[in-house]
Amino acid sequence: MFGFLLIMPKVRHYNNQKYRVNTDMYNETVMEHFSNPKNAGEMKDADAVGEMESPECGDTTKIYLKIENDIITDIKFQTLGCAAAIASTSMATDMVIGKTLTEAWELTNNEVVNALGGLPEKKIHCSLLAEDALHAAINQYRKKQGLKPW
Amino acid sequence: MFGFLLIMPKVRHYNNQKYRVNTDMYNETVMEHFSNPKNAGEMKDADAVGEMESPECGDTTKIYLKIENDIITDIKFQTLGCAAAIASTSMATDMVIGKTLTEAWELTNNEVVNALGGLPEKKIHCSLLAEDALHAAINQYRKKQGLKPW
Amino acid sequence: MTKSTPAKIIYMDHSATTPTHPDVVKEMLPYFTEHFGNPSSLYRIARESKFAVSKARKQVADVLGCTPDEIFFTAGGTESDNWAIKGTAFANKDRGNHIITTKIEHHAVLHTCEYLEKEGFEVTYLPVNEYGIVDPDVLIKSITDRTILISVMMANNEIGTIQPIKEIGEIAREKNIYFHTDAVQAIGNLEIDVHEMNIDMLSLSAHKFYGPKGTGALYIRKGINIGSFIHGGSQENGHRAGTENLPGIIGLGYAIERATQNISEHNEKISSMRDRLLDGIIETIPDVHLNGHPKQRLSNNINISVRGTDGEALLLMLDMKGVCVSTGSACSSGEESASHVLSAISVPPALARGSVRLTLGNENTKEDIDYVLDVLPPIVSRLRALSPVNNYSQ
Amino acid sequence: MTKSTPAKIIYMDHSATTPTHPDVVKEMLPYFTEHFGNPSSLYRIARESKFAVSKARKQVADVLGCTPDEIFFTAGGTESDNWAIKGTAFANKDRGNHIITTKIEHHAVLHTCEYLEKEGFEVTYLPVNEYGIVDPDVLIKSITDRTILISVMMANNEIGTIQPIKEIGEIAREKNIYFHTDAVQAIGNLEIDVHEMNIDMLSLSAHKFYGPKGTGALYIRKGINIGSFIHGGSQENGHRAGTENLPGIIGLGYAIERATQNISEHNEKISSMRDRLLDGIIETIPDVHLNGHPKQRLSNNINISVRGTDGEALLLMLDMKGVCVSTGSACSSGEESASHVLSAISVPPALARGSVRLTLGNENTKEDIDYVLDVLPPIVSRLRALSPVNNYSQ
Ligand SMILES: Cc1ncc(COP(=O)(O)O)c(C=O)c1O
Ligand SMILES: Cc1ncc(COP(=O)(O)O)c(C=O)c1O
Repeated sequence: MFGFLLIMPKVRHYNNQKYRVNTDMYNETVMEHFSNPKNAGEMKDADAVGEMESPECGDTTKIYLKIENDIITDIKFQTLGCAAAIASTSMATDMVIGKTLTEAWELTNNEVVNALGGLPEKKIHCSLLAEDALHAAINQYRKKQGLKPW
Repeated sequence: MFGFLLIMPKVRHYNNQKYRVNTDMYNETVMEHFSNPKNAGEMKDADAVGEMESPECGDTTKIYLKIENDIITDIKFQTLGCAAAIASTSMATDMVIGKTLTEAWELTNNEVVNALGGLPEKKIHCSLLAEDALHAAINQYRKKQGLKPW
Repeated sequence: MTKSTPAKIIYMDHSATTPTHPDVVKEMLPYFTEHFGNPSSLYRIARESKFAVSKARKQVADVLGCTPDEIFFTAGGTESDNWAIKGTAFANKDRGNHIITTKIEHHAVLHTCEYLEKEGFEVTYLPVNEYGIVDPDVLIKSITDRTILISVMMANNEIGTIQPIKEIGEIAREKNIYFHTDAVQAIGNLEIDVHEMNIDMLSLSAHKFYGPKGTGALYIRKGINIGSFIHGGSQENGHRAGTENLPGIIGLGYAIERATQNISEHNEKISSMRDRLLDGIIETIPDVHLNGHPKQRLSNNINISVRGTDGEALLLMLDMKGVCVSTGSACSSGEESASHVLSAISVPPALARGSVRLTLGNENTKEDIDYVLDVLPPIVSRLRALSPVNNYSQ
Repeated sequence: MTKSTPAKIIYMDHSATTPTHPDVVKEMLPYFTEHFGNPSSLYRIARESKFAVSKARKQVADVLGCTPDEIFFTAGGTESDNWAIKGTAFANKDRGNHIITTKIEHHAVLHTCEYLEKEGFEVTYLPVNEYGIVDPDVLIKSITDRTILISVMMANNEIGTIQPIKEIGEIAREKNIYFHTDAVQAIGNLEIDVHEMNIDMLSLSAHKFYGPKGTGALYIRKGINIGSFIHGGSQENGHRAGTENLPGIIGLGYAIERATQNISEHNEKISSMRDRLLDGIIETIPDVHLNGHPKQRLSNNINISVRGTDGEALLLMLDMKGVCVSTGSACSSGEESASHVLSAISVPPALARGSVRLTLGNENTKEDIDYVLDVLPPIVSRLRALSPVNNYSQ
């Protein structure tokens, strides 16, 4: 009945970036990624792993990468966190699979939030976790390769 | 439906006297005296007339007496005032008709209020008007008779 | 006579309160039992509650010409007035301690201002002219550099007088002073645009426009420096705590939409009935005086003084005939002295005591008017015959 | 999964709000459209409103063991708390400026006290033990000769802990300090006698016991020195202005009578369901911790921390299965940090984040319990499988 409100996004300024902000709760894309997350689970033989805990709410995200020729060929994640944290990590992992590490590094939480169709304002910070964990994993890989971390 | 509340009186202390105080509005006796007042009207050939205006609310009551052998044989009143003022004057006039002047003088607004089955607390003062106007009329008569006013 | 109940009730006291319209009740009902979730909760049935509140907020915003996040729901007009006045007074006391209002405000404003006087604020109560209208020049003269708030009602609840709100708003804006208006009696009767009228805060109450009792709203223009009045949970965007009166808010939203759909048509219909009633009264009853402005008044309001009678006695006798009216404001009926509004427009006490207010509403018909014109004159005659003071012009 | 709506809603969040009982709605209905008169008006239809309000006032008084003129209707528990605390604080500031409350009060009390701190009052927030219980000895030690008010809730809304109110009341009485209790969660669950318990003020809210949202009451013992909170008309014997929420008050009166008729029977029924649910959860899910006191708690309350999960995630997954629960107090769901109540009873943050509250009500059945015991364990497993932090005991 009021579904139109659920998915009504607004563009707002947040940390000097433009985000789509949902005025109320989670939209259907977010709920879909939360209840059926893509790439969820552990990866025993990962080439790189990055883990990040949010100082703000204790959300924790771990990202596992399989990398061939600088390309992310497989990705998995685990998250202890709210729906926003789970959904944005699910979306982020889905967006970087098949991408080069350079491309993956450039993915911002901004783009993830927009791909999700927006998040409630006070949940935006939860989407930083995926970006940070991904960066940690990529840098771990670079270090393993003897490269300077980005 | 809630008629029982209308006529639920309480005995309270007021100006050092016991009055029946209705917690809410007027009871049915008051409404009956208000809508069909006894002894209402002017009396052209009165033996005595007393008029009183309440300083508190501007209510005005005029009482006309017909007196034979010190007995009130007829009485009329006129009141500009609220239902409490009209009803208590109606009741008071009805209570003194046929009485001697001494007996009539002794009628208190206390007795009038109780005879009415009580008045709302903030309307008690309206009942003083009848007593005062009656006293004024009796004293006018006494003066006419060359007696000292009471 | 006392015990007989009249065949029909003719309600002519719509400024005291209105019946909740059955359609409004119907909109509210599901929110008691079915969609009862606490809007602060996160599960779906509660989100439905939240969205329903958002919809109501938009309905109010659309009527006032503001954005939904400038509307805050309250428990009624009185709370809205308290919040607006105390909330800005305390929040801005470093800027000044002077408040300007009028002598004819509702007690929700007046008693709040009197309270603030005890707390160290200074309040100017502007006089009004014989029609109950504030003079903008007098307002300008009363402004000092300590003035932080002007509160002038849009339309008076007793005599229906409409104030030059736009002009007052302009003055306030020019002087950089907050402007609050109590529009409780205005909704559904006057077209309102808070921007055009330079209104910073506006109080309204659902039960005056066929919505439920116990629900109101306060419009607060974005950027106004105002404190919370009720502290607690983070409802109403953190500005007014307390679990939302969900059915009440739904009812308010629906009622305000309903009441403002055809304001001019409504006013035409109501004022033509009102005029017929007033003309009829004046023709048939000698020495009746209209209180308030003959034209610049709410379309549904008649306030008359009937010399040689008592307002309460008139009211009770009309009630026996099934006609509901009031004497002065419903709120002050517990008081003995003449209404502060009638005093402010200099109605002599002897005349003021015989005052009644008849305020028409949607349910009233031409037959109701005829009926009142039938029963009122004999009641007046009867009371006048009972009165020892017969100095009215026959 | 997101879009599919479960066949049935199993509502287990009765501490957030309750549905208004259909019988209560039925009692309220005539007061919207038929008996709609403003209780302050003088004609008969309004007097009926007034009498109905009197009846409701007596219904509340009878439950608390006080007289009707000690009951004042408000717009809810939050307003009652605000009024009691601000009203006595400001009125008694010549006697002292110290207020004692607890760390686990509802925000309606806590944020009001924080506001008063800004206004120059000093507030002691008493600690509680691991079960959430206030120690009367600690209370005694915190009393100074500047203490004017003690406010301790009767039962906590998050963890259901019941306070030793009678003992606290005795201490307050002995020291001649006003004692307010927020009994919003207690009505219908605990037997209350304000005299026996030495309570000077008590807040309650209709929507917590199957009455309507947006109506509450404050009991104020005769003789208490307290100011008005909402200024205006002379409603509520001049102490709380604003046109009465007539249907709401009728609903509150009827609902409180209904909810308190068989408290012990109600508690027996509800607690046996609650115990079966709690035992079932603890048996089937490893590393679940009960928050609050095992016995000294409301009969309908379960508050558990499920290690390795997130409360919001649990809540949303349960919601997809049609089960409504909350994480922390409904009021503070907008906040990110762990609930202040769980912090006060020293639940470690990592555990507190996986907390949910299930509060049962009259409509819940044994089948509901079975259903929740069916759906909850796989949800926990799923979330734990998704979590990178697997340090819980299997
Ligand atoms: C002009 C005005 N302001 C404020 C109020 C108070 O509103 P409420 O009765 O909703 O508290 C009223 C009505 O009583 C009113 O007429
Ligand atoms: C203990 C407690 N106090 C106060 C309140 C506030 O009551 P209301 O929601 O009626 O404003 C609540 C409920 O939200 C509560 O649980």
